[in-house]
Parts: sequence; structure tokens; C-alpha cells
Amino acid sequence: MSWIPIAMLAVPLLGAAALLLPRFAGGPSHRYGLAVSGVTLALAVVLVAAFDYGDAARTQFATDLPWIPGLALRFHLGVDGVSLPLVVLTALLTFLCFVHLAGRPPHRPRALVFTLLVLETGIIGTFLALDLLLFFVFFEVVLVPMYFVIAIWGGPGRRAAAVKFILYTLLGSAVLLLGLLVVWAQAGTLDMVALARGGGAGIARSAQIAAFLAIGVGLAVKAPMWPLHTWLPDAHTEAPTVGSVLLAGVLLKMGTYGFARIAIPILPEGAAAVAPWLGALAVVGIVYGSLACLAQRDLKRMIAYSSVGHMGFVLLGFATLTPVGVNAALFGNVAHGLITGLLFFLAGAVKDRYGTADMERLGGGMLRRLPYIGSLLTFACVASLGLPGLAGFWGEMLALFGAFRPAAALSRPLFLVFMAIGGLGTVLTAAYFLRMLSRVTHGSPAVPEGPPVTSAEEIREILGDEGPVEPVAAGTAVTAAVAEESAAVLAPPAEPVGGRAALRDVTAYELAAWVPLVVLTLLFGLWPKSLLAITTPAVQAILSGVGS
Amino acid sequence: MHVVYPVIVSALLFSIGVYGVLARRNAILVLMSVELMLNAVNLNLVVFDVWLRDRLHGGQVLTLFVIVIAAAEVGLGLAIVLSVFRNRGTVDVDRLRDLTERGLTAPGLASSGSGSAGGAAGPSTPEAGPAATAGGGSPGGIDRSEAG
Amino acid sequence: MIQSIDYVAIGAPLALASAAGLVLLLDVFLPRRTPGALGLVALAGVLVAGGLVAAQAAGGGERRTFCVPASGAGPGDGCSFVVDGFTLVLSGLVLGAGVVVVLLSMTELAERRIPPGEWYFLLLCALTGAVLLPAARDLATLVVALELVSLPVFALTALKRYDGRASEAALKLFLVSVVSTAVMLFGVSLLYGLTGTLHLDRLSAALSAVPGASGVVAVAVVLVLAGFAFKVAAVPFHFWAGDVYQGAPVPVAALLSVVSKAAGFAGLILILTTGLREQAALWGPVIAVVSALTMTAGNVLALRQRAALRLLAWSSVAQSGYILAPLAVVGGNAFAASVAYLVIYAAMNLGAFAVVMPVSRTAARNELDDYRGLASRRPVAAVALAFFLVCLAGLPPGLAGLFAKVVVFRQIVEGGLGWLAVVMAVNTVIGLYYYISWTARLFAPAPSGPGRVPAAPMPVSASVAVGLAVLVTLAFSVAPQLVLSASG
Amino acid sequence: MITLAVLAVLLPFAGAAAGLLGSRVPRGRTSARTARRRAAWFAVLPVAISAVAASWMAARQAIGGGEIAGTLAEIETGSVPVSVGLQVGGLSALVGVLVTVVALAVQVYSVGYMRDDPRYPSYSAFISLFTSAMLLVVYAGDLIVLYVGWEIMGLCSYLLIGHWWEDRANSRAAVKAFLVTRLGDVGFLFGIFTLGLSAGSFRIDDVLSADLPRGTLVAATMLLLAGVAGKSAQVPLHTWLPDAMAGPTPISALIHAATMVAAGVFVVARLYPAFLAAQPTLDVLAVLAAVGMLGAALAALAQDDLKRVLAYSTISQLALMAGALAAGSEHAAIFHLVTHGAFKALLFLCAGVVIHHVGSNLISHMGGLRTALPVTFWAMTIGFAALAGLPPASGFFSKDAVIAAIERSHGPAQPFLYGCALVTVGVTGAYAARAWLRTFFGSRRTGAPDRRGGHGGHPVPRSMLWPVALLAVPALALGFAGVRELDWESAATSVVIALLGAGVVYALWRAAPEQDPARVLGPFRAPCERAFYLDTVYDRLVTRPVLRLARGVVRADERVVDGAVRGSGRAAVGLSGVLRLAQNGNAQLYVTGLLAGVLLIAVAVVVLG
Repeated sequence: MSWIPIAMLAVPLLGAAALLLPRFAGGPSHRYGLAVSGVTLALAVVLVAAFDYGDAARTQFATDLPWIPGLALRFHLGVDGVSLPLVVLTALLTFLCFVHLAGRPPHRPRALVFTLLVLETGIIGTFLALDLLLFFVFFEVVLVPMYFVIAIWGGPGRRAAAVKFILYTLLGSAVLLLGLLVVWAQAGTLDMVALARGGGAGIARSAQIAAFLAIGVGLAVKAPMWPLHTWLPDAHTEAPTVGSVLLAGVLLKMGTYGFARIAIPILPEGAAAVAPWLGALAVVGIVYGSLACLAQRDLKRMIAYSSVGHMGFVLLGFATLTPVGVNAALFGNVAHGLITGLLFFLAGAVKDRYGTADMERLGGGMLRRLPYIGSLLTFACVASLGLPGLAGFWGEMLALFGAFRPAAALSRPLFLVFMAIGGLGTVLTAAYFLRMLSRVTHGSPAVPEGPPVTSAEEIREILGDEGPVEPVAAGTAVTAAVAEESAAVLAPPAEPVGGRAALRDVTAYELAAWVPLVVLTLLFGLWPKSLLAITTPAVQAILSGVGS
Repeated sequence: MHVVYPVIVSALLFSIGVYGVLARRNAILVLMSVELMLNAVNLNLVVFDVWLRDRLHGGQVLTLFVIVIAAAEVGLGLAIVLSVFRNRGTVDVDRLRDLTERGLTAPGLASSGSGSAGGAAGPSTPEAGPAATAGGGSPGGIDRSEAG
Repeated sequence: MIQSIDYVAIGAPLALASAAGLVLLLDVFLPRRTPGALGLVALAGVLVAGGLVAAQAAGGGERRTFCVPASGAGPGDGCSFVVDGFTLVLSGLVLGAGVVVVLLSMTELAERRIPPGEWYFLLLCALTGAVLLPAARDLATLVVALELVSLPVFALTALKRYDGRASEAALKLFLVSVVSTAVMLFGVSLLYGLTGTLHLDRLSAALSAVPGASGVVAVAVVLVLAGFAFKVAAVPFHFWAGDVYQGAPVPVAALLSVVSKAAGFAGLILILTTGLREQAALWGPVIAVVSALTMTAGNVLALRQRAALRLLAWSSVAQSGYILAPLAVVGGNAFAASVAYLVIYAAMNLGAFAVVMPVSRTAARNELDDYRGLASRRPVAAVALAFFLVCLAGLPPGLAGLFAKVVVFRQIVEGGLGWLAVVMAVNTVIGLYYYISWTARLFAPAPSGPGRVPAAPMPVSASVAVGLAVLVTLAFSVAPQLVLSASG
Repeated sequence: MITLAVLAVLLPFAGAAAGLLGSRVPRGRTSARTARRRAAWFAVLPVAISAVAASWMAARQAIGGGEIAGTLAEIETGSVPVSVGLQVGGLSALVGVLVTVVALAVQVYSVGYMRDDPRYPSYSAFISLFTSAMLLVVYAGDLIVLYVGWEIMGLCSYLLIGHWWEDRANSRAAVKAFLVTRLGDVGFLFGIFTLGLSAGSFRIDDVLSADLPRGTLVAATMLLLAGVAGKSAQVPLHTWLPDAMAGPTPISALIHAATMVAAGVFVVARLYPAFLAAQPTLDVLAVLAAVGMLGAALAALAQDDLKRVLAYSTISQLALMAGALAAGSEHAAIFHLVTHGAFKALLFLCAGVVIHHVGSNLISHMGGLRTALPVTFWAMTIGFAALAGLPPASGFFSKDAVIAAIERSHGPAQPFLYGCALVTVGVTGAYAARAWLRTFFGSRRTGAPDRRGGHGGHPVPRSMLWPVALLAVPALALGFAGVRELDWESAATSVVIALLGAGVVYALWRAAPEQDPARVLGPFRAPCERAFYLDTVYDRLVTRPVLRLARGVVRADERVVDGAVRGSGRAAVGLSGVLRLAQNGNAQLYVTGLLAGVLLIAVAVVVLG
């Protein structure tokens, strides 16, 4: 079965290459992209089905071929409990992006499909690679496609944002490469599995620290960690919807995945030495990101900054160097991918309809004008702020729990402080999301502030008398499900009557793209074991070097 | 004679050459200064050859090569200077500033006349087209050189 | 004393020289109407030389000729001409580049305003020098070969006699070059004076034996390096690059950026690793600092460039910095990384020139904005150029460039030059800025102004050149081992 | 048997899902009427079954059936595992019955109350979701599971307070409620961490049976107290509750009077052994409770909004329960919790009827409704009697148990707590009397702004009256069921005090029926009405600084963090400009640079090397 990982790389890559053929010019490329990514997703599903869950810590479906002996670079792929969820997430999100595109064909579709498929190859490759340099190569593959996604299909400030993105992340990658080379120079091998098994054996402590710093900085740029995050808001804000979704959903995960795959298992002593700093920056990121969100005006920008905060929790999880912390980080990765992916889809949908994502100009009353989208937005926000029962909770909770008792080598009081600050961050997170919901989804869209209203009951009376109200429930988590259910029968939905120009509520394509995210968010939230059971054995294997 | 004296002479010669290269604006004179530098090298080589009593006479052999190289360089150099003069009407090194970073003004250019001669007014031969668009006034230069 | 000459060893330069002569002869006798014929002859000459090199590589082993018997003048066998792996790789590089340059020349000369006979003659002479140089093992041969590379290039630059800018470029190149040569020769004379030998393999030991003149040795070493530093356009010898690339015909710029540079690096590597092996403590830091300055200066200068050729000039300066960096690592086999980078650099840089060449014929000023919308006018050329630029930046899908950088980084990191690695990392980022902004222009919507140039068909020779470069670069991307095993 | 507990939890959840998903399917062909009817069934039926199941389990407990416990799964976290399990003990069974019964009453009541609301399906679904979450809290066998339910309750509270989101004020109130409780919940979560990690398990049984050091217990219970204070609206995190009255009245009855706010008290009782071993926590709780009960009662006396009166009274009564807990009587607290759940839900539902009838929340718009709403009048009379602790209403017995427990307790804070409790009893009598008199007696006040043109007098649907009548029964009689022993002495004291308070108000009201008896407070009235300006203080101390900080962060991000990035870019470009200066086209400058460079390098090598 070891052909599956290779096939997962080959399908999108060859699919992209086939697009270069002249006969594709002008064709319905987005359908083609849908098919290719669908095949990739199917392969991912096969991977999930064939995965041996009893032995999640072991590398499965391994391929190990020599590629460049001169660089000791081997084409070494494999899947284990750490990478499997992310691989599937990538395949899923890419597929959903194509579903989204199918409903809303972009300009220059062929180029976009090509770019996205290459992007998918790079991301999946990063998660599959088990050779340090191969990892690096795939890590770099995503840069240029993402640059073009932003620079060609982005918003008005796309050029600057794209340049900032690629330069900043390349700087990170270059530093990362230096760290990897230090590891190579010291340990003499590039095989991640062997290196992780060795647990830093043969690498001097000072070299470990240096390498961890370099690798950590490289990954932290991608993650992103405060204060290396400033490329992210611009990139997210300017990127087209699919770009934002992939950027937030999986691209950021490459950074955090690197911590779990490379930095911590291979350099345990370095990790132990740097972890307090990592934790400190992580909690600063949590609070800082939340505060920044609190004062944002742009919806997409706010969601982007929220990623800084959420990634702070993920990094805090890593910094604890405990199984529970790393578990939290991996869980948080997946949850953030699902939820923020959904949030960006929604923000894109809002932007498409209103023509702006500026909260001031959006006004209020989205629940009235676009009840489905408003409801889904509420759901996504509530999931993102870490409500128990939804996926976002477990990552945050376990990260804080990990910080409650960090690894023995770390200072507990320090991490208790981190935990307290992180806990405060969860409140701030809730604050900005609810504030945004209050501003955007609540209130009345058209009717200016009416006569002074003293009681809620009166409001109800007024509304009841004033005219028809759209037939959909209020901003609720689960109205999402209503929408989901009715997706099949979704003819153009009944236009909401709000007194202003009617906007088209959710389309079938959009629903098809969003519903899987909603369902998975609920699934992982209600039954976290589905994910934790895969990661826990792998995490314990990762940390075997640290604990000793 | 101790080896130091000729070496010092050659060093002085080399320095004079360097000075000439830096101080002279006329390309021909610069070329001559370079010759001085090369001759300093030659002197060095011969002196060392003698002083070391090199059985292979590597120094002398190399001297011959250097002389040949110098000759070739001067020949080529003069040809290039000639070509420059034909195109620009000047052989002042510091006035040849058509090729420069964009946006940096070349103060010498305006006064030299080659720039101000006005490409538009000159007989805009097809050959001169690219140059005229790029930098300024080579057609004017051609006029001058033909006149001179 | 009659020496036996190993004609197999000197086959490649000999073939080139013969081809040069043949071109000159044919130019006299052939009718003027067929400039292409001369190009084909030159191409054949280069290919024959390449075949010889390939045959030697296949034959394996090492060939030496022009030897002086070891008679007390020092250790080593005193051979002036040695064909070993290093020589073969660089000769192969030069000849491969020569093929592309000849192909580009055919496009350049298609307008028949440049005399083809002289052009190809000079070109082949320069190639002869560049092939000769990596085989040279004594200072005299080295100097002569270096001049053989330089002098024809001045002439080639100036061969657009009607173009004042070409003449100006030639003069600038000439001036800087001859001054550098003079400085280098002065250094050579000092080295000779200190050691009494010109053979590289005897030089090092002899220098170590020089008592109490370390100052003079240091000065001599620095001066000798100057000549080669000029060739590779290292700081502070980089000033000429921008002006000359811009003024010279595009094939000459390509020649300068690849062949001439390869020759410079060959000489530098020979001098450093053979002639001055024992003096590594002396030149190691110098090379490191120069390398850092060179990559920084090149990248920073390219940052605000609007003219394509100037940008390529500064980019090639920056790339020189990367190639220099492993040389600063004292000892070991670090120079192999330089050679590997050089080979890959040659492929991708020539590719870029090969695409720029036809564009320069429709857009006179050849500015970056002229490339706007190239993807819609000439999709293949645009994709190729994008590929080369991304390669130069060192990002996938340009894996060749990425691996080249990895090789270099690895040597630096292993050599313990952490600061240089960081400088290079930062420079990679700066470099990416201009490469990617150029690449982005290719895919930007074309300007709809009246000045838009209609897409002319790609000249065949240029297409072949581009195709060749793409193939080679792709091969290096997929299997960089080709380069690594050859240069290692 | 555990299936029954699972069923009780899951049925309302399924009802919620069905209500949201199924009410309008197929879309477009389902009339609003059908959808409403369907949603109503989805809402009422599961809760009814849950109520039966809960009662069954409670009955089984009562006859000594022993605990029901079961673990569905263990979730490995890499550290202490989470065991997904339920556990129904005596306390849980009792509170479970309270929750389901009140929820059922509210669901039935809402069918009528929300008759005209187009968003009834989502509304009822959230109530079902809430019921499910609360049952999860009550039946949880594991602290993390409890926490999950705890937070989902918070979400439902948020969604339901903001049900009429067209009004920004409701939206703000909802956000405030969520954030304030969330703040406490962070502490709660940390408390759970402390307990779970020290005990090596999150299972409540394991935690309670573990022999934990006292310091750990104090720390853990203090942290838990934060969550309790948030959820149960105790000082200093109580400020959200009065604002939460913006929600529909049934929500106030269910969530903000009977169930969710009681969850805090429930959790303390559930983990009581841990609290008992941590005396400092109990002392802190005592002080908070004392301050809270008196302050809230005074605030209730000065409010004009009927629902706010009830809200402050809820805070006060919850503080009373907390006081009982602090005094060491878990039984008294739970007893009062149950009776309070009954009579406060009754009061809210009655208030809902009144508000529905009058069309205004303000007491000053009411009056003389005794004749118009006889059923409501009598039900509310019972409710107020229970609230004031007058016999024979249920509140009398439970409050007496609390007062007696406080009286008998020992502790540094006991005198203060006891004093406050007695004064509170008096004030409670006063505000209950005030609200009762001004609502149902006197003349009908005119001038109530009514946007529907006519003047009030909305007919009250029957489905609203049934629950009222039904709830009146336990509100009146529940006391007899729960009483263990009656301390006549303290009972007499508190009744006398309560009557005293009520008497003062009555005297004032008699003197001038048109004027508000709250004037007795004199200059103290304004602070009471504004709840001692705590909202303002929080706004100044927390909200505004945080927002200012947020703006500062955005500025700093722009100028400093990103500024450094852009600055380095600009520096590179600037450096480029400098280096370009040398590229002026003058070959002699190039040569000069070259030679100078060689010289420099040579000198450097000679000097340094």
C-alpha cells in the first residue's frame, strides 16, 4: 500500500502538468481541478481506511528511495499518527476549495487550478516527507504558487501582500534550512525517523540549541508566531477566498507540524532549552492576537489575527513538551484548519455579497439579510472561540492543561503564568468573536435606530407587526444544520426581505464546501477521541527523547 | 646590485601607472598608464629571474608573454578608443556615461554636447535608433566625429 | 629539450583554435550571403571540442603534458597542462555554454550588421581560453589563458561598431580589465620573486618556506586574486558589470556572465586550492568577506533595477557571491560545492539570457516592463523565463537552483561559517524580491497601450537555445546528482 | 439504568437537532405554521420523556436504589484521561428532576408565549440544547464532561438572551453574559486541572476520594469558586444577570432563575467534600455571599423593571444558598436551590404573563392587575410569599434551613454572614411586598407607552397559564417535602424580620399608593438602583482599558512590529540607492574603487593576518 502517498503527490502534480497541455486552453478547468482533487481526496480516504490504528506511532506506507546521493537526500515518504490527520485535512480543504470555485469560477481558471494543484502537492508532500531535505523541498514548493494565488487573484493591495508573504516566509525557510543543515552536519543523516529514534543522540547540546533556534524561527515564521506574524494579516486579507482558506487551513500547519516532526523529537535538548521562550512568545501571541482582533475593522483581517492567537495555543502546547501539550497542538492544528477554513469561506462569501469585509460598512443584521450565512458565521465563531463540544475547545483546553504541568525539565511556575495568561486569552478570544458577531450579524440591516425601545418584548412586537420576517432561525450554531439539510433542495433560496437590496443567500456549491467542515467540527468536538486516539501513540513516541 | 633597488623602481613605476590611470581623463593616456604598470611587472619579473637564477627562466618567459599581452591590449584598446571616438566624439573616460544607473544624472553629459545635441534633430539613422532611445545623444556624437 | 606533447590532452582547445582559424578563412572565401554557415561551423567546432571533452571524461584518468622534470626546483612534477576531473567539468561547462552562446549569436547576427567572421573567430578564441584555463597549472599559462578569455570579449563587445553604447561598454570593460590584469601581474611577479617558480603545485610549499616576509606574501596573494576577482565580478571589482551587460550585445553579456565567469572561478579555484593551499589561513577570511560583500552588493543593486540586462548583471554578481562562499571554507573538498553551483548557475543563467535575447530585439530598452504580459504573447518563452528566474532565486519548481543553494549552504555550515550562512540566507531573500517581481510581470496582464509590440516569432536558434537550457536545467532539477557526482 | 440517564441527556439534544434541522423540511413547502407545530413537538416531547426518566431515577434514589454510574469511553489525552461517563447520585437525581420539570414547564409555556415569533423553532431548540447541557452537568461523572455541559449552557444562555438580536442592547447583554461567565469559567477550568492532575483522574469519585493536600484543595476550590461565581451570578461576577433579562421571559425563568444560575451552587454541593476540606475557600465564599445577598436585595428594592427586580432577587437568593454552603450545610443549600427553582421560575413566568398583558416591563406602568389576571395574581402571591420566606410557602422552610445553618456555623466570617442574612431577609420582604403591591394593587397607571396603539390588555393564552398554575403547586408545597427539622426559633426570627420589611413598605405604600415605596432608601436609592455602580466601575477598569489596549496593540503592530519589517525592506532599498551612487557610469570611478578595494584588502590582510 505504500503507493498511496506517492499517488497522493503524483495525482495533483500530474494533474497540474496536464494543464500545461495546449488542449486545456479555455476549457472548464475548475471542473477538472475538482476531479483531480477529488481523486486525491479519495486517496486520502483510502489512506485513512487502510491505516493501522493499532500502531499509529509507526511509520506506515513508507517509501524510501535514493534520490540525490550527493546530498544524502532520499525520497522518503510515510504516514503516522502525527501526519495522517493533516494529510487528510489538506486533501479535504483543497477539494472543498475546488467545490467553492466550481460555484464561483474565477478569472484565469486554468492558471488558478494549476497553482492550487501544485500547492496541494507541496503541502501534502511536506506532511509526508520523512527526509529533512525532502521536507524542506516540499516546504518551499508552496511559496511560489501561494505568491501567485495572492498576487493574481487577490484584493487591491495584493502585490505588496504577496511580496511580503513570499519574502518573509522565504527568510524563515532559509533560516530553517540552516538549522536542518546543522542537524545534518552533526548527526550525519537526514532520515527523520532515524533521527527521531535517536532523540538527539550525537548532537552536542550547544548545536542542538542553535539548530532548534534556527529551525524554530523558520517554522515560527510560517506558523506564525509573534512577533514574526506580520506577513499573515496582509496575506490573508488580500488573498482570494481559496487562498485564505488554504493559507490558514493548512499552510500555517506546515510550521507547527515541523515542530512536532523535526524540532522537538530530533533536538530534545534544544527544545528543553528554548521551550520557555517559545512558550512566552506563544502566550504573548495569544493575548496580542486577541487584542489586535478586538480593534480590527476588517472581517478577514480579524480572522487572520485570530490565527495568530490560535497558533499561539498550538505553540504553547508544543512548548510544554508534554504528550498532552503536543496532542493539544496537533488537535489544535486540525481544529484550526477546519474552523478557520470555514471562517474564511464565510468571510469570502460575505465579501462577495456586500462587496466589502469592513465591519463598519457591513452594518448589522446579517442574520436578517443572509440568515444562513449569518448562522454559519455564528457557528464558526463559536467554534473558533473554543466552545466545548466543538473542535476548537480540545486544542485550547489540552494546551492549557499541558502548561499546567510542563515537562520535568521546564520551570513549572513559569508555565503556570503562561497558562493563566493563555486562559485570559480565551476570554479575549471570546470577546472579539462575540463583538464581531454582535456588530455584523445582530441589529437591523436597514432600519435605522428606531424609537427608543425599552424592552425586548416590545422589539418583538414591533417586528412582528412591521412585516414579514425571513423564515429562518436566529444566529445559531445549529441552523448550520438546517442549511445543510436543505442543501439538496436548494433552489435559489427565498430572498430575505429586509427592506434593502436582496442578497443571495448561500448557494448549493457553497453549502457543499462548508458542510463537511461543519460536520467535522462537530464530530471532533463531540468525540475528540477520534483524533486523539491517532495522535497519542505517535506523540508519545515523539517525546520519548524529551521525557528521559 | 641588490635586488631591492630595481624592485623599488618597479614599485614606483607601478604607482605612477596607477596614478595615471586614476588621474588622466583621456583614454589614450590611461592606456599608456596601464602600459607603465605592465612594464613595472616586466621589470620585476626580469629582476627576480636574474636574482633567483631561475634555471627555467620562468620570469623571462613570462615577461615575453606580458609584453605580447600588453601589445595586444594596446592594439585592442586603441581600436576601442577609436570606435568610441567615432561614435561619441570624445575619448574622455569620465564623459562616457550613457550607460549608468537609471535616475543618476550624469553631469558631464550635458556639457559635453553629445547629450544636448539632441537625438531628435540629428540624422536618425536606423542604427542609432536603440541608442537614441536609451540614453541620449549618440547621433549628435556621430555628426561631430565625422565633422572632426 | 624536446617535449612530447599529449595531443589528446590538448585536443579540446586545439579543436576550438582550429575552428577559429577555419572560420576566419571561410569568412574570406565564403560569399557574404551566408552568415548562418559560419555560425554552423563555429557550432560544429564547439561540438567537436565538446565531444573530445566527453571522450576524455569517458576515458577517465588524468592526462598531463608540458611537464618540466622535477629537478630541484621544488616538489611536484611541474606540469603546465593537466586534464583531470575538475578540468573536464569546467571545460564541459564552458563548451555547453559556448553552444548556447553560438546559438544566441546566430540570432544576433541575423541582422547582418555585425561581421560574422570576426564575431565567431573572437568567440571561439574566448572559448579556447576558457577551456585552456582550467587545465593550466602554472602562472604563465594561467595568465595567458585569462587574457585569451578577456581580450576577444573586449572586441566582441565593441563589434557593434555603429553603437556608441557598445563602444562605451567595451571601453569600460577594457579599462577595468587591464587595470585588474596589471594588478594581478604585479602580484604574480611578486609571487615569482618570492618563490622562484611559476608552477602552482610548487608554489604553495615554496611560499611556506619564505622566511619573515609574510606581509609581502599577503600583498602578493591579494594582488593575484584581483585578476580573477575581476573576472567573477566580485566586490570591489563589480562596478563594470551593470554598464557592460547593458551596453554589450546580449550573447556577449551571456558569455561574460557564464563563460568568462567560469574561467575566472576556475583560475581562482586553481590558485587557491593548488597554488596557495598552505596559505588558506590568509585568504580564507578574505574570500569570506568578499563573498558576503559581493552577494549583498549584487542583490541590493539589483533591487531597484528596471532594465532587464542590468538586473541580470547584478544578479550574476550576487550569484558570484554565492559561488565564492564555499571557497572561504578552508580545507576539505569545499570547492566542489562552488563548481556544482557554477554548473547549475550556468545552465539557468544562460536560459534566462536565451529568453531575454529575442525580447531584446523587439523592445529596444529591454526593461522589465517590456515583459509584462509575455505569458499571453509567448507562453512558452514566458514559462521558460519564469522557470529560470525561479531557479535563480532558488525556489521550487526551480529545484536545480534550490539544490545548488543547499549544497553551498551545507559547505558553509559544515565549515563553521555561521555568519556567512546567515548573510547568504538574508541575501537569498533580497534576491527573491527582484526575481519574483520580474516573474510576476510575465504573468501580469499585458499593457494595452499603443506601444505594444506584436509578438514576433521566436528565431529558431534562440528557441533551440532556450530548449537546450530548459532541458539541462530540468535535468539538473530532477537529478542534481549529475552535477554533484561530476564536481565532487 | 445508565441508559436512562444517557437517554435523559441525549433526548433533548436530539430534540434540539431535530428542531433545527427538521422543522422546515422540505424547505419552501413547509408553512410557518407547520414548522412551528413541528418545532413545538420536537421541543416538548423529548423534555417530557427526560423529565419522566429523571423522575424515575430520582424515585429510585429515594427508595434507596443506589447510584447509577457508567463510563462510555476513556479518552486518552497523553496525561490524565477523560472518562466520558455519567453518574447519578442522590443530589444529581434531585436537581435533574428540577431541571427537567422546569424545562418542561418553560417549553410548554413558550408555545404560547412565543406564538408570534418567527424564530420559535430555533428558540425552542436552544432550550432543548440547554436542557441537555444542564443535564450533562448534573449527571456528569467526570469533571471535563461537566465542564463541557457547563460551557454549552453558557452558549445557550448567550444565544437565548440574544434571541431578539435586532436590538443591539440585547446583543450587548448576551455578549456580556457570555464573557463574564467565561471569565469565571477560566478559573473553573484551572480548578478542574488542579483537582484532576493532583488526583490523577478527572472522575469526580476519584477526585473526591483522593487524599489531596490541603493547599491543593484550597487552590482548586478557590479557582472553582471563580466559575461558580460567574455562573451563579455571585459577587463580583454577577453583573451580567440583570442585563440578561433582555432575553425572553421564559428564558429568564428557566436559565436565569431556576437552573443555570443554580448550577454553580450545584457544583459546589457536588464537590462538597473538597470544599469542606478547604476552610479558607468557604470563608471567602461566606464573605462573597454575605455581600452579594444584601447588595442584590437592596438593588432589587430600587429597581423599576419587574424582571430586574427578580434578577437581583435571584442573585440575592443564590447568595443565600452560597451562604448555606459556606456555613457547611449542603442540604440547606440544595433545599433552597430546589424551592427557589420552583418559586423563582413561577415568579418569572408570572412576570411574563404580566408583561405580556401590559406590554411593558416597568412596574411603574403596572398596577391594579389583580382583577385582570386573577390566576397570575394568586400564583405570584405564592411566589412572593415563598421569596419572602413566609409560611407556609416553600421558601419559608428552605430559607429557615439556610438561616439556621448559618446561625449554627462557625468560622471567622460567620457573624458577618449571619448579620447580612438577617438584614437580607428583611429587605427581601420589603422588595417582594413592593413589587407585589405595585403590580397588582392600586389603580391602573396610565401613560404606559404602547406602540400597538391600544392600551395593554393582551389576552393571555392558556398554554401560558397552565405552567403557571402547575408551578404554583411545588412553589407552595415543596417545603413540606424537603423539610427535615424546623428550627422554630430562627424561623420565627426571620419571619418577623421579613414581615417587618414588608410592613414598612406597606405603610409607605398606604401613605401614597402612587409613589414608589423605594423612596424609603432616601439618598441611598440611586446607588441601589444602579447596583452600586459596579457596571460603571467594570467598564472603567476593564472594558475601556482593554479596548484602549487593543487599539494600542493594533497601532504597535502597524508601527513597531510590522514597522520593523517594512523598515528592513526600506533599509535594503535605501542601501540600494547608496550603492547605485557609485554606478554613475564613470569608468574612472570604477577603477578607483577597484584599486582602493585592493589596497584596503591588502592592508587588512597584512594588519589583521
